[in-house]
Amino acid sequence: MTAALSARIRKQHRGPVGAFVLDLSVDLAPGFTIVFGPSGAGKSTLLDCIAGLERPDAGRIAAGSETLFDSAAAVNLPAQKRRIAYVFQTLALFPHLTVEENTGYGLPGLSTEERRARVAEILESFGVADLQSRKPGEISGGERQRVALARSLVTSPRLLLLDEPFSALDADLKAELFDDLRAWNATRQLPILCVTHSRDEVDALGEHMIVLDHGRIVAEGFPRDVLRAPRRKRLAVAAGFENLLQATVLDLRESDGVMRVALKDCSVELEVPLAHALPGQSIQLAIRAGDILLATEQPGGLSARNVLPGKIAALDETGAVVRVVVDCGVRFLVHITPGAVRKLGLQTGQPVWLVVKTHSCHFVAD
Amino acid sequence: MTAALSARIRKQHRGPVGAFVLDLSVDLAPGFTIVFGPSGAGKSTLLDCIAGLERPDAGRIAAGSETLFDSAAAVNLPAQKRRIAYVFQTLALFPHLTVEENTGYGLPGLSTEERRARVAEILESFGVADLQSRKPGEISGGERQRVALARSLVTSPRLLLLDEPFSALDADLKAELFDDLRAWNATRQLPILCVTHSRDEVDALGEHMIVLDHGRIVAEGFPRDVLRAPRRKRLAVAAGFENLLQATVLDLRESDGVMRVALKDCSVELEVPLAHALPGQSIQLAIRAGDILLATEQPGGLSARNVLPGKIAALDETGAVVRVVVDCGVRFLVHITPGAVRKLGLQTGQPVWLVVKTHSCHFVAD
Amino acid sequence: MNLAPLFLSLRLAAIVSLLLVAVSLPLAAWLAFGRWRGRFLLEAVFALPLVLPPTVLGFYLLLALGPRSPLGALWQALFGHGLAFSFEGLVFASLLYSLPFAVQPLVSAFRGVDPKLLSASFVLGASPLRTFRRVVLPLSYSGLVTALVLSFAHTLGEFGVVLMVGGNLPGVTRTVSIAIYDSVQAFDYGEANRLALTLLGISFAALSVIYAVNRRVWSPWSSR
Amino acid sequence: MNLAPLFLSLRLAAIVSLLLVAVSLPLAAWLAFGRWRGRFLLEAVFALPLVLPPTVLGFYLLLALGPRSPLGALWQALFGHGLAFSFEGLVFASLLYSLPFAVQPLVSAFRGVDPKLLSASFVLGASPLRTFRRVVLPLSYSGLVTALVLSFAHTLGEFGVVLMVGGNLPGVTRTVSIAIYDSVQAFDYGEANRLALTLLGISFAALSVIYAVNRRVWSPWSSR
Amino acid sequence: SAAQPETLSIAAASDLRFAMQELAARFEQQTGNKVNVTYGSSGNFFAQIQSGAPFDLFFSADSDYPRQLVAAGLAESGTFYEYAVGRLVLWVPADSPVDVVHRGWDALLDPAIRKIAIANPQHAPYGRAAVAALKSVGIYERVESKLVYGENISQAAQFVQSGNAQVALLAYSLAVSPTLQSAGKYWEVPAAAHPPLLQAAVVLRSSPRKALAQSFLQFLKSPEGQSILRRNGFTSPAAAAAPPPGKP
Ligand SMILES: Nc1ncnc2c1ncn2[C@@H]1O[C@H](COP(=O)(O)OP(=O)(O)OP(=O)(O)O)[C@@H](O)[C@H]1O
Ligand SMILES: Nc1ncnc2c1ncn2[C@@H]1O[C@H](COP(=O)(O)OP(=O)(O)OP(=O)(O)O)[C@@H](O)[C@H]1O
Ligand SMILES: [Mg+2]
Ligand SMILES: [Mg+2]
Repeated sequence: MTAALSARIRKQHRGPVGAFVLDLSVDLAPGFTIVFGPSGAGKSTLLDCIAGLERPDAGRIAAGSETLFDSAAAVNLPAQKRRIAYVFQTLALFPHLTVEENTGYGLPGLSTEERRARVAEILESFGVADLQSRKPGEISGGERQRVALARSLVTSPRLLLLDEPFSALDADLKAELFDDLRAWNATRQLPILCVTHSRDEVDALGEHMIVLDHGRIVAEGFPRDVLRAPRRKRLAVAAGFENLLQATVLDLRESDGVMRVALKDCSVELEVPLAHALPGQSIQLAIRAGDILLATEQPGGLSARNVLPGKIAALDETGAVVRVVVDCGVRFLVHITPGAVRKLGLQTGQPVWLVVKTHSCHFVAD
Repeated sequence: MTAALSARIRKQHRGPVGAFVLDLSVDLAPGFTIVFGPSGAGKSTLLDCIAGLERPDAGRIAAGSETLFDSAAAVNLPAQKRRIAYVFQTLALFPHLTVEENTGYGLPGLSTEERRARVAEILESFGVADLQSRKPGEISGGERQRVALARSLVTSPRLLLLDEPFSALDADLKAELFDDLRAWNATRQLPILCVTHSRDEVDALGEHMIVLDHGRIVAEGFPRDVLRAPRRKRLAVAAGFENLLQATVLDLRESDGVMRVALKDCSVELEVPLAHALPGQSIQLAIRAGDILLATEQPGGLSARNVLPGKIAALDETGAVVRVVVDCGVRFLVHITPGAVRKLGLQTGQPVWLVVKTHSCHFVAD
Repeated sequence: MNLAPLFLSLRLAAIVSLLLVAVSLPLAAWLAFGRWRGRFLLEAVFALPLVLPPTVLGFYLLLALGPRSPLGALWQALFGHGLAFSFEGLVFASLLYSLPFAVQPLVSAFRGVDPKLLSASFVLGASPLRTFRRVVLPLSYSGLVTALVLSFAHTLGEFGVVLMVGGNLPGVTRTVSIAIYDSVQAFDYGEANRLALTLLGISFAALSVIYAVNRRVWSPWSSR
Repeated sequence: MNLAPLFLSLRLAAIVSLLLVAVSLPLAAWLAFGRWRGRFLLEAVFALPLVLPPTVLGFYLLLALGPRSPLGALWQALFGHGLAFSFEGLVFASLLYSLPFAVQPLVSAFRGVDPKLLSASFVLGASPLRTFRRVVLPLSYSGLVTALVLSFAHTLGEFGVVLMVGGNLPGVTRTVSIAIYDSVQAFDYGEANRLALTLLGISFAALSVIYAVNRRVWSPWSSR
Repeated sequence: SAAQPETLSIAAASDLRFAMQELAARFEQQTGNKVNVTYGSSGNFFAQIQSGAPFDLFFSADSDYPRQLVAAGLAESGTFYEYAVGRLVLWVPADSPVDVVHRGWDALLDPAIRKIAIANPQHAPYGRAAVAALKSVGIYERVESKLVYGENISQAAQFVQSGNAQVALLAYSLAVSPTLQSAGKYWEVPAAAHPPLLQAAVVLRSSPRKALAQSFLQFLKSPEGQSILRRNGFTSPAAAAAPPPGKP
């Protein structure tokens, strides 16, 4: 099967200092693909190249069987012929047109009535129907974002590119729009490339995910697999693994699918998932602060294999999440709720036990 | 003590259809105040009024002992005299100036050397030092956001207004910037008004929080209290309380600080926190899907008082969070991890028990 | 006071400024967005008619439009009369002379349109032409007004070229500026003042209306 | 070929266009951003010099600058010679006549600046003046070039006003456009052509350089 | 004037251009002074002189303007001098098929003549004279629709030179000028056909060089000056004052 979108792209931005190079190859199936990656990774550049707004230095981009760009064959379909809907990070609503006119802009072929009906319908479903006669300068940031989405979706594209389309929306609206988008695409089965920084959005939308860093793809796959087993340190940090630990492999227990490792500079040992590693090899582990349990008495009879005694070194209660630093020889950051702090009567200096599930330990390559 | 910022504002936007009215009064202490609320609630309008970019129809705004605006006394200090730093939702970087020039724009009084030093320092701490000679058109969305932040912070304001300043940033960068901002304000003790839609940001930054809806303040206080006990249904949904339940008060146990309620249309009873309510009165409860535990065997010896037997009605594994619908007479939405699903071997139709802590139950007024 | 020259002038200025804008729109669009890297040279060429004294430009035009030039001969063959000393000739000459006033403001307005909006239009499937009509042009409204006003006023006031090419024929090529000039030369200051005041009054009224409308119209940018 | 008139003209055009831009900047800023609601009327007034035939405008100016007018008398008292028939008089008259070419493009460029950027500047503590210098002006660069080019070229080519107010005095007020005109009047087409070609060549070179630089300069908007 | 050489500033009607070049050159040679001549329309000079134009001498294309200047006290009354009478010619390019030299007025009615160029009769003396002449010979109505009007006689000549008009009514002084003489043929319009085009000069009261101006006028009146004028197509007023032949 030919991929719904296949792109091989090399594109260099020449800046006054150094150069940024996007260099990757992706094949996309219909449905959502999340593009994830730190700021400046090249996500918008990738979308610009696919949409035809930036011209790659080399490569080939094809939608189904149609070639959109091919540096070797000197093919370069102009943006307006690509039938790709693109919601820019900067939105780029037309300042002189009303919300209604903006939304109907991509529907020049229709009769006035039909256009109105389709525009009204989509504005309604995005909750901005009553703004239809306002100009973009007279609506709020989140409203602008919804209008930009509506303007793109109302056309009949063969591909949808969304550059952080929900960043200015509250949780509720987001959830609603996700559902709308899913329903919209259920019949269409378009490939949708969606850039986001938000874990929520990844969770809600992700069927497939590619992770960019420094212009290259550093991970690709199901969101939970990609995010749970980050392969790179920069990504691990970006995805919120607060605890990064150096360790040495002790022994492998292949039948259990686990291995034991010793943390560096202390006597702590952990049971972690099996990996392609040899005893004595140095590895790096990542553990999310929210995945660590904290107990005031030594817990027993648990399925969790890693129980580490330690002492509370610091307690930061300023936010809705309490950040506890526990010293077990190495320092761990643990996130717990204020209720737990109260109930357990936690205080600095108090001895505690940390419980870490085997599968909460992830490997990081750097 | 006079508040660091006190504002009484009435401001009407006259649109072609209907009118939006901002009408509120706030007093702010030094430190972070989160402005939360759905899209179109009036958050940006509030900030515009404080900064002097919009002229309120009536009211009074004072910073410490200085009056910035007073409709009664016909005082209206122009924006450039207010010494308020404001990061716009649209950023508004100067397109013709480099990153360095943009950042130094608010420092005209300094010597070239000193300006350079201060600009370099803040750009460094925001991780955009190597972009200093680029124009805003040549950097990424997140980089632009950081430059806009740097440009505002480098001046010496008496008040900081931030309109979704982190929306285009990844988790790691955000966390870093939060720390930077906290450190920056540790010595200065300025009031900082920060608009956001993101629970992460609320958790990380919030010391105080006001919640806007339809131009009015609907809640105010510590973020966790405000978000945990939403007073309004719209807000409850916006803050992500997936389970909204009708219930009737059965009896009050004031000594324990709890009361028992019966859920409507079923035989389920819950122990919930005490409220100003009378037996027989109808109330509405909100429970977060992530706050509910799920067990495959009836759990015993727990501090949690509410254990409800039920059956799995649906299991949605498409995201990184598994959404389980459990029928206990009423249907509950429960969020659990894919690992838990695997480990517990969950399947539709399987009998399960839900564990709900008393303090996970919140009241909602509508 | 003989008002015929005034009406003639108004007709000429209206025709010329409208034609001028019609001609300048594609030209300015090409100068602003075209691909050829040397087009700034043409931009300079279009401004050149301005630097010649009008009468001299008129003289060269007279040669170019005369029966001995290919253009003049062709015109003569097609329409049976020469281009010189005709209203059409005036229109042609004024077009050429006032061209920079229409082209320049348009080019600079077109260049000011945010390219991101052009991208947005293309991505929505709009052709370059549609993009020009629906995005570039309305956002250049103020430049368009400047182009219209300058070319209209300049055509009204022009007299060197018009006199030379038109031959000052009453009812055909005697514009109000020539009429005022003639009155001044004949020391008929009364008539000159009356004509000048009428012209100024009408122009003032027209310009005020244009500017007032221009002011009302949406500002291209958000008000916030 | 006598080059003195050419140098005189270049000097005049340079002085006039620079002065004109200096005068027009505050004027255009006020027209674009001022508070008075009736300022569109003044905008119309500034365009009016255009609609009068240059010679007639020159004639009225002659009256206004002559020794019998208060302005002329004052000048005479201050500087010992009249304003009419002097280089200063030419400068003054050309300023007035070319004003619309400088004001109009500037106003329309200023109006095109995104008000959000003005807000950003104010919020960063910049005064209106600083905001004008650092934000409005650089973002109106293209309009500024248009203003300079149109007023420079128009002053070079202007001849009616200059002839009337200046009196065609060799070395003092005989500009190159008058010199070319004179040569044509004397049927000395060789001299006229030589002068005209030289003028066109110089103008073309100057304008090309201006436009080339204008092209290079950053576009006001992001390139993405 | 043994003192410093001075510069004489003269405002002269356009039709004097070629005569004045010779006159000025000779005068400069003889006296060692410099002469700056500005050519233009007499009407403009009249207006400019009223506004203080710094000329020493004014050579008008008619005698009214100098007379009015004298009356207004702007010119020295004693210096008023009618220096010449202008003559009209019918002028066609050398390659014209119309034999104007022999046919005279009749040539204007030739179908090959589609446009007749004259100076604007509203303010140009030669234009006024042209219309008067056409009327006096009774063909004005028949040619009126063919007339095109130049700002002055030079423009009228250019209308013809560019091929857009076929014949012009010009000043004799232009027709015999070095450039036009070889380029065209002409027929002299009888002096009686129109009121005499009396041209007068006057020294301006504001002139700081009245003596020098006077000496230029003296030079003009000298036989050498007179012969230069005649060679350039101007008759002397004395000759014109004699009753025209044919009139009783
Ligand atoms: N026109 C340009 N010239 C030079 N460098 C550029 C240009 N545009 C982008 N870059 C650089 O290329 C890199 C990738 O930019 P891009 O906008 O694709 O990042 P991104 O992944 O979308 O980031 P963000 O999440 O912050 O929007 C950045 O480091 C940016 O500074
Ligand atoms: N100039 C205007 N004219 C009319 N209505 C306006 C104008 N500006 C804003 N509004 C309306 O006022 C309301 C509040 O706008 P505001 O920008 O303050 O919302 P917000 O809380 O910042 O929303 P968001 O989170 O989406 O940015 C919105 O409904 C908006 O449509
Ligand atoms: Mg981006
Ligand atoms: Mg907002």
